[in-house]
Amino acid sequence: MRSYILLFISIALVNNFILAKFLGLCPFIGVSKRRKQAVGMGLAVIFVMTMASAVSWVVFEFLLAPTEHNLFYMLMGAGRPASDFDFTFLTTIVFILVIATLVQMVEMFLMKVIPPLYESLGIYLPLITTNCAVLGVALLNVKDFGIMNSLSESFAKSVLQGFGGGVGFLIVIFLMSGIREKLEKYDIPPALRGAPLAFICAGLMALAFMGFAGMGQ
Amino acid sequence: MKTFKSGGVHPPEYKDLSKGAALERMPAPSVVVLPVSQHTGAPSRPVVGKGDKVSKGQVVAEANGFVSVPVHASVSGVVVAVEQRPMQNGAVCDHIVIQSDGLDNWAEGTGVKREWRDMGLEKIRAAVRDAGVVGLGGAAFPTHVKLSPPADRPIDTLILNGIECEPFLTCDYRMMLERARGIAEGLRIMMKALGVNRAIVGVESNKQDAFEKMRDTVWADEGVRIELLKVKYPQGAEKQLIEALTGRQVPPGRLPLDVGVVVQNVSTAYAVYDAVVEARPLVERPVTVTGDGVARPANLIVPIGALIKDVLVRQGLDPKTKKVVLGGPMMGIALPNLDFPVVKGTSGILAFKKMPDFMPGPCIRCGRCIAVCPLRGMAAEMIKAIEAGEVERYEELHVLDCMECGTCTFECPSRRPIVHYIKKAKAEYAAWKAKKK
Amino acid sequence: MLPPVIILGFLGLLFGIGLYVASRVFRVTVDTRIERVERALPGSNCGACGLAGCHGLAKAVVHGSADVTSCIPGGEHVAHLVADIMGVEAKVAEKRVAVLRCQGRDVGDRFIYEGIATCQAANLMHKGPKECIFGCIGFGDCARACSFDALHMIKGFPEVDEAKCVSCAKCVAACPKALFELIPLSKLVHVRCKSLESGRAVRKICKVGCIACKKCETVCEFDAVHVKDNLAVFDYEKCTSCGLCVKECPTGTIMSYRETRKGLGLWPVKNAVSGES
Amino acid sequence: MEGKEEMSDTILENKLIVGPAPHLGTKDSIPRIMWSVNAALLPALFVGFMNFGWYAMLVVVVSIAVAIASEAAAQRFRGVPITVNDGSAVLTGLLLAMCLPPNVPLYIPAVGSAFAIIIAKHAFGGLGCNIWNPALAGRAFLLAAYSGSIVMPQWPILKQAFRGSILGVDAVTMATPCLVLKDAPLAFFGKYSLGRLFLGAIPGSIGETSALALILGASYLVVKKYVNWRLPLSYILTVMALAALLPQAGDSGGTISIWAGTLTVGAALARALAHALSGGLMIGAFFMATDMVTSPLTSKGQAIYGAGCGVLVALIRLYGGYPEGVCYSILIMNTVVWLIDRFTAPNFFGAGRHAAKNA
Repeated sequence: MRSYILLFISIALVNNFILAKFLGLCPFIGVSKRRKQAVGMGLAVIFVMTMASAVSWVVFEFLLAPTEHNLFYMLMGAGRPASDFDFTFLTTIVFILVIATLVQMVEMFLMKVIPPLYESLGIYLPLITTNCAVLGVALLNVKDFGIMNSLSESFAKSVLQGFGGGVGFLIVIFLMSGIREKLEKYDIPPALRGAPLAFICAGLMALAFMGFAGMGQ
Repeated sequence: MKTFKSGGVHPPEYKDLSKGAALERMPAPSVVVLPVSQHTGAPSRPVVGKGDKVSKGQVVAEANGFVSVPVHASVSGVVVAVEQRPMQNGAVCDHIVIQSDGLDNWAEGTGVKREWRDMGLEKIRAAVRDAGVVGLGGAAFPTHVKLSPPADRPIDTLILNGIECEPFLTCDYRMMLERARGIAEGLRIMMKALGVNRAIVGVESNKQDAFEKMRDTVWADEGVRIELLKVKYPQGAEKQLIEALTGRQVPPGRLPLDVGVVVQNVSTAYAVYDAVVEARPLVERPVTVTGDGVARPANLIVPIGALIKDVLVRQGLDPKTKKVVLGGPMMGIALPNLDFPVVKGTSGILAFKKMPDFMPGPCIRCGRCIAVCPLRGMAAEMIKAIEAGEVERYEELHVLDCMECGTCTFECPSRRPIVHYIKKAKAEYAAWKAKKK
Repeated sequence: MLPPVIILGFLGLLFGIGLYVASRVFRVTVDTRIERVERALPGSNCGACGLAGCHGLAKAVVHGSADVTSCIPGGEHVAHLVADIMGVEAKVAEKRVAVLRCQGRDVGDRFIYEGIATCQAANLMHKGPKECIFGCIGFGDCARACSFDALHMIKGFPEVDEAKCVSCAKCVAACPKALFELIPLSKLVHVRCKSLESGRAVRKICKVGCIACKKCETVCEFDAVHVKDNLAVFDYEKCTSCGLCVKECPTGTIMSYRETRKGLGLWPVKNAVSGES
Repeated sequence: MEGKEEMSDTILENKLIVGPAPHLGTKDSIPRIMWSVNAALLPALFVGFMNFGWYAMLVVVVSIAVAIASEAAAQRFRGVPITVNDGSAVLTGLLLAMCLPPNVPLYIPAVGSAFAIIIAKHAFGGLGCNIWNPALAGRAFLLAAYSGSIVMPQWPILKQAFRGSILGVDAVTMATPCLVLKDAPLAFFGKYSLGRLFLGAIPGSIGETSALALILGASYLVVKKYVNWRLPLSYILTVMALAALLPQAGDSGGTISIWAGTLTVGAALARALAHALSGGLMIGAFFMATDMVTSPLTSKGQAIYGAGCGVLVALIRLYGGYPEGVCYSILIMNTVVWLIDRFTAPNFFGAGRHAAKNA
């Protein structure tokens, strides 16, 4: 149980997707102008990353990875060793397919069930589809917890990494939106208004969050 | 010693400039200009025209509506003109200009002594209203309205405000020293008019002799107690005084009578005594004339309507004066020229030669304006919202409940004109609200 | 070689069907015209139409609660675009332009002003530092309010760039002296003063102010100008921009915009009296 | 009314000044505040000179000079009046230099203070607009960019030329107290005594060594009300409390903590004091965290902010990757200041709890 908490803290704060891994920067800069939108975006990312981690783990474990419970090994692998059925070279393309479908579903679901959230987030959902954080978490899951002895542990850790990554995204985008709302009122040099200053803030925030480096090992 | 809980500043007092000068009656000036809206409430209607002869104390403009008081001639003479002119707060209204004939004879019916103890409640309130008595502390709210609270709001305490926390001003101090008896009599009259048996007199501890003088004149009355309060600006503000003396806090947007209290200034008490017992209308008031631009600082009893120019020239105005302020330095209004008259709400005329420079710098978020605000408002946040023009946030930030006492601007190390921003915001909000309806 | 093909093919098929089912289950009818109208609007969210930005106006137009021509900055061009999308005819009001009712560039000061350098704030201090309490204070609130770069402070005094002005009325709201008025472009002659002071008082403080000499009133053949409270006021219905009063006005308060507007090619108006355009 | 106009003009020589109330002002001003804080740093600077000799002072001078030059350049570029003499640039340069090792090559403070002034301050709009403390942003930037010469575990204290300074610091290379506390907490008191820690005869950055000098300077600021005592107090107390209570990995495996019985209460207190007096905590708590621009507005907010910084320092020092967590803890808390301000707004007069009592 303790290792799960440490994993959660380390993925949410220590190697945060935005500030340490520098993934998912375009929605981070694009959506962090208003606090309400930022929180909405953060929640959507948490939902998508968690779902993506779960689905991508299942697809990887049962279709791509050269393990006993690989579907093809079970069907056709009578005499041959499991390692013949190693389709991990397909991982990236399959994951993109999975995530795109997932986000499409989320967009339809939101439009139907929570129109106001869709109203404020409408254009950003396609942004999440191509969001490198979501694809990143899926690939990282595979790299860190791909092939482990106990299936349940690997699944739990992957989903937790997805969820933790989403929470980290929400924390940082929420803080950034508060700062950017405050900065709107200042006399910022014209050349830096808008995104340039957002990048400077992100840089300084990344410098600050370097303090968490090495924690939770 | 009691004081209000949060905030407050200690500006230098500068009171010793005019502290020693005894009350001195100023002779009737040659011209008197009487605006019709010298009080909070509906402006009164002029009843005299060009060329009419008026005697001192005669009604020249009658009250219109309940929250309004008549205006009386402060000199005898001939009405020279009734014309529209700008007031010191920028509003434009009718001004009655009277050329004095130097005789100073009172209108008949004034000055006949009356015994207030056998006058009924209504008679006292009518006498106060007909004499045109308003709050002399600066708000100039018609006193008879305060003395007749609505039935559903019981009043249990009358507070007499002898704080005078504004720097430079010493007229209330001299009134307490020299006219304590009249003030005490006025206090008893007001207690009767309000039907209240508990009164507290508040005096700041930098006026020790005035405190003793008042204590000796009122200790005999049962139900009246006198308190010495710490020297802290704005101790004399209504809400702060009520919190200091009774611990009750007047909610934002509400009046003292909502917490069962009425606050009156000491000079107002004397004016009530003058009106009810001496049957003399409010035609003169104590004014402190001081500042480094005045040769002979003094506490004058000035006829209402006398021009600022005449008063200042009489006390020796230095031509190098850079700024003339009506009222106290913390809340007073700077005048563009000297042709404004002394009105019922004028408690001080200040002439300054040396002025601190007011070049505003950036806000460095030091938080001092928040620490000193007696109403615990967030001045730094207010300015940010006002500069960004977010009118819808003004209500939530209580911009509209600010009493513009000036402590935040006084305390700001970066000289930012916070009160000016708030004044602008209030005007902006009124226009926005009107447009929204 | 076979399994990769199966994997991708199978997954593609599975997700395709899934998405189809989802799109059936989560069907929401959205009027696509709202987006198309919004794209046609200028998108500056100036609020001149009285609605919450261009998206608000698009929704109102589609729901019929706002007229197709209600986007003022968009003017004729946008009105036609929106009308086509909605399939209705666009009755476009005449283009209007902001006119500044003051020329008091070099009016002196009554006092030295120390406070916030905005017209709104200065106006609270005895109606502003200028000798003329009706005239322009010159701190540039209007120029800051204009989001179409049509108003600039030149040597401390506002200048309207009529080519760029889209009559969104932001300057009208920003000026505490209410010196801006939106007047149709076809009207070429305007009184550049708003002072109600007596002629004698105006002559002392401003060389280009209206001194209520009533010459314009007498010379006007169309009874279009009257002097009320010491100020010449135009009745734009009757005024034919003939310019007779411009020559009569001794202080040059009444100005003709014919040359400047012709120069900008904005509106070649035929002069009703002299016939030259 | 015209008749009277002329008369009143002859009385006054010049036009009257009209401005908004109030017409008085405190004698305080931004330059006065900034220069007071600069002055309050002098004792610590003097100890830095005693400890680390002339070279350290050269680092300080370079840092301040570049800070002033870049502020002037940035302000001319932005087209705003140049306000270099208000002391804020000097303060940033001084603070940055004081948290750098004494033997750092000169281009390091130059780059650091240029970054601090131009990026961390003027990119946001000049004095009063920056979210992060410029000096600390500069230090974090240097730490990230030139970690080789700054975070050297064994900070060489003295060049050969300055061997044997007055305070008896003579070891050429000696681990800083922070490092010992992190890697070998049990062996700490063998090397350093609390007395030396307090006086400042220890290796470390130029201005952070002597707790005594820093407290002296800070008390001057607290008296003049430029620093709210709640912030440093809650900061230091939180660090001491957590240092005493939280378990820490021992020198050779196992954990040191009161709960595990491997640490007596007395030793825990000593360790708490050691943590408080070592590293940059003193200069961080009194001068960096209390920077008015980047700290919360209300005193309640400042107490929370201080506690937050304290928690982060403890976490970083005990479990994190760096021996010294002060710089990062303040930068992280700067990010959250806007949130603290939002929740610590005081109740308006008569609108909060009191309203119920007498409404």
